[in-house]
Amino acid sequence: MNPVSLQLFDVLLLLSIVGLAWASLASPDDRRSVILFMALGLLLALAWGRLLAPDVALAEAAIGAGLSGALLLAALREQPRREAPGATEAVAKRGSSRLQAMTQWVVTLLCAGLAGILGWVLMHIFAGPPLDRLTQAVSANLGVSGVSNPVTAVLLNFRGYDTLLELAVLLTAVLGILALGPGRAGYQPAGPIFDALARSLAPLLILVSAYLLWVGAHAPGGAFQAGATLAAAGVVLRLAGRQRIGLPPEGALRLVMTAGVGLFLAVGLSLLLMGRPFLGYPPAWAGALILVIESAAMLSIAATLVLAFIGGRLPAHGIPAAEPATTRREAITTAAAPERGGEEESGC
Amino acid sequence: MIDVVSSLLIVAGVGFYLAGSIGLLRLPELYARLHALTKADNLGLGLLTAGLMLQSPDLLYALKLLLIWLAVLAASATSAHLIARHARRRETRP
Amino acid sequence: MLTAQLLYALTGCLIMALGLRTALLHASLLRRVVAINVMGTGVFMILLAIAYRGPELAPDPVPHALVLTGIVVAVSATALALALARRLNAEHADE
Amino acid sequence: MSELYSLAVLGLMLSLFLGLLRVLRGPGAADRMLAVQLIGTTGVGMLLLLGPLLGQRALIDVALILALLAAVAAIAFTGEPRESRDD
Repeated sequence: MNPVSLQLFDVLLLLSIVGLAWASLASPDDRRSVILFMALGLLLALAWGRLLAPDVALAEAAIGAGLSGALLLAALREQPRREAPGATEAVAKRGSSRLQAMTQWVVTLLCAGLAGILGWVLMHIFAGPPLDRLTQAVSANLGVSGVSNPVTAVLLNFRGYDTLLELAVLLTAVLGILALGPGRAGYQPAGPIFDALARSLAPLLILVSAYLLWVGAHAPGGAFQAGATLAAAGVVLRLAGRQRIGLPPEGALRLVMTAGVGLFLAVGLSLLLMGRPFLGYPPAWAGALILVIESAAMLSIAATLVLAFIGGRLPAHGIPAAEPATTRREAITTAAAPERGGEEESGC
Repeated sequence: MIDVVSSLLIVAGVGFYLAGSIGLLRLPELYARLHALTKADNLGLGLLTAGLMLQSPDLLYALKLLLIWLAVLAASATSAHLIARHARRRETRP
Repeated sequence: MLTAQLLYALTGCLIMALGLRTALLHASLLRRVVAINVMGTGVFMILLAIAYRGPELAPDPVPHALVLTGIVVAVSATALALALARRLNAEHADE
Repeated sequence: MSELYSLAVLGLMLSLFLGLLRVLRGPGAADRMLAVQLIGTTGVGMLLLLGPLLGQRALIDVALILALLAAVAAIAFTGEPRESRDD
């Protein structure tokens, strides 16, 4: 692509991104804000592709276009309705007193100052010689990492600690969600047209996620992208009105949720016992170990994201999660006893 | 020769995209816009993928292009149907 | 200095500041969650701009790995925040 | 071919801009969703062209995921919760 048209492309893309972000934040009602945010996610996948980050673009496509939009819309669906078109809360707040108007100005100025300082620092960094010692370190050691995709090498080998902790963060988040009570009520069973679509989409998405997991060793892809794609399959099935979307019963589900962290830790500790550093794979086994850990991590990530979309524990026997908070409190007191969920509809 | 054909297909595809989005912008009401949009989705992307398929380096790449087109076709039909039904329901029970 | 790198990095700063401002000022919980996501987007853009080294050179994989996990963590944090907001609304509906 | 691809990308960018105007203008949520649908399809087209332009083969996989999930937004938008089955 010649430099002029590339630059024109950059400017137009960034203008649309900033415009959408602004419109989404400033829009008078929450529903519009969410729709604009979904459009923003689509443009971001383009921007990441443009910045030569296809690994990131894959994850953004699966999450930005599928999961997070569906998640926000589901949250919107059950918000307490304040039917007052035009009367935004921000405006109401602003009108209440002079102090709040001043707070607004101060916060705006501080945010602008932060952006200014950050931009100034970045400009200085970019003006200097490129700092690529890390890049050189990665490419020098890529040969012993067991994979040839540098991003996968960083995630699963060179900075395995980070990824292990990230999986632990995901697990913590989902445990928090589960502790808050039963999930959202599901969706009505889909009509024939959407049902037919869901029936072909779900297997295709599962296939694509397996492909991404496999290809991640030498090309863009890997556990995170594959997990997000697999979770998208679950979201599609859930939207089509399947209640349990083929998730295993409670006990097995917990096993799947913790598989990523568990296997990662097990590998690290057994390496430690064998006299190697924690997560310091022997180069000969590195490729195989990474694939095993990634497979487990993919399943955990997918289960985590699907449960995050459902927003809580699965309903037992297809009883729609009743809304009154009393049932929710009961549910929390009984949460300690693992219950078997009704296998209302499994698979597709 | 192949280059000429694929260039023509790509240009035509972009033309349909533009026609679709101009329609989406200019047409007066939702159902007419829905009609304009399906043109962009189906024909624009169809011609574009056909043009790119002639240039594809291997079979897997060409198959992915075909799959992309089919997926968008199915998605656009489904979502047009769902959005139209949704809008109609809103109209009948305000 | 690469123009594209600077362009994306400065846009990232702008988006981050816009998101932060709304996250601090807006009354609606859902909007705050959206705003924090927008803010994260700005940070991701800055990181990927730092990694970018022109169309010919391969970009730095370390920020890519950071952003990749960041996206997944952000969506689960969003889900947790929404679940908390839902619980909060349910408690208020009680009274 | 590369010149043509660049022009095609810019053409699609124009189409995307027009779609954005509809997203911002509305007036109804259904209109906006329709425009989001168009932006998604345009994004798929742009990724397919950017792949060869930037020498990034993997962008076709990104386009594939976007295409497979193209309907999810509209579905989540129109989906009715279970309780309101009989209203």
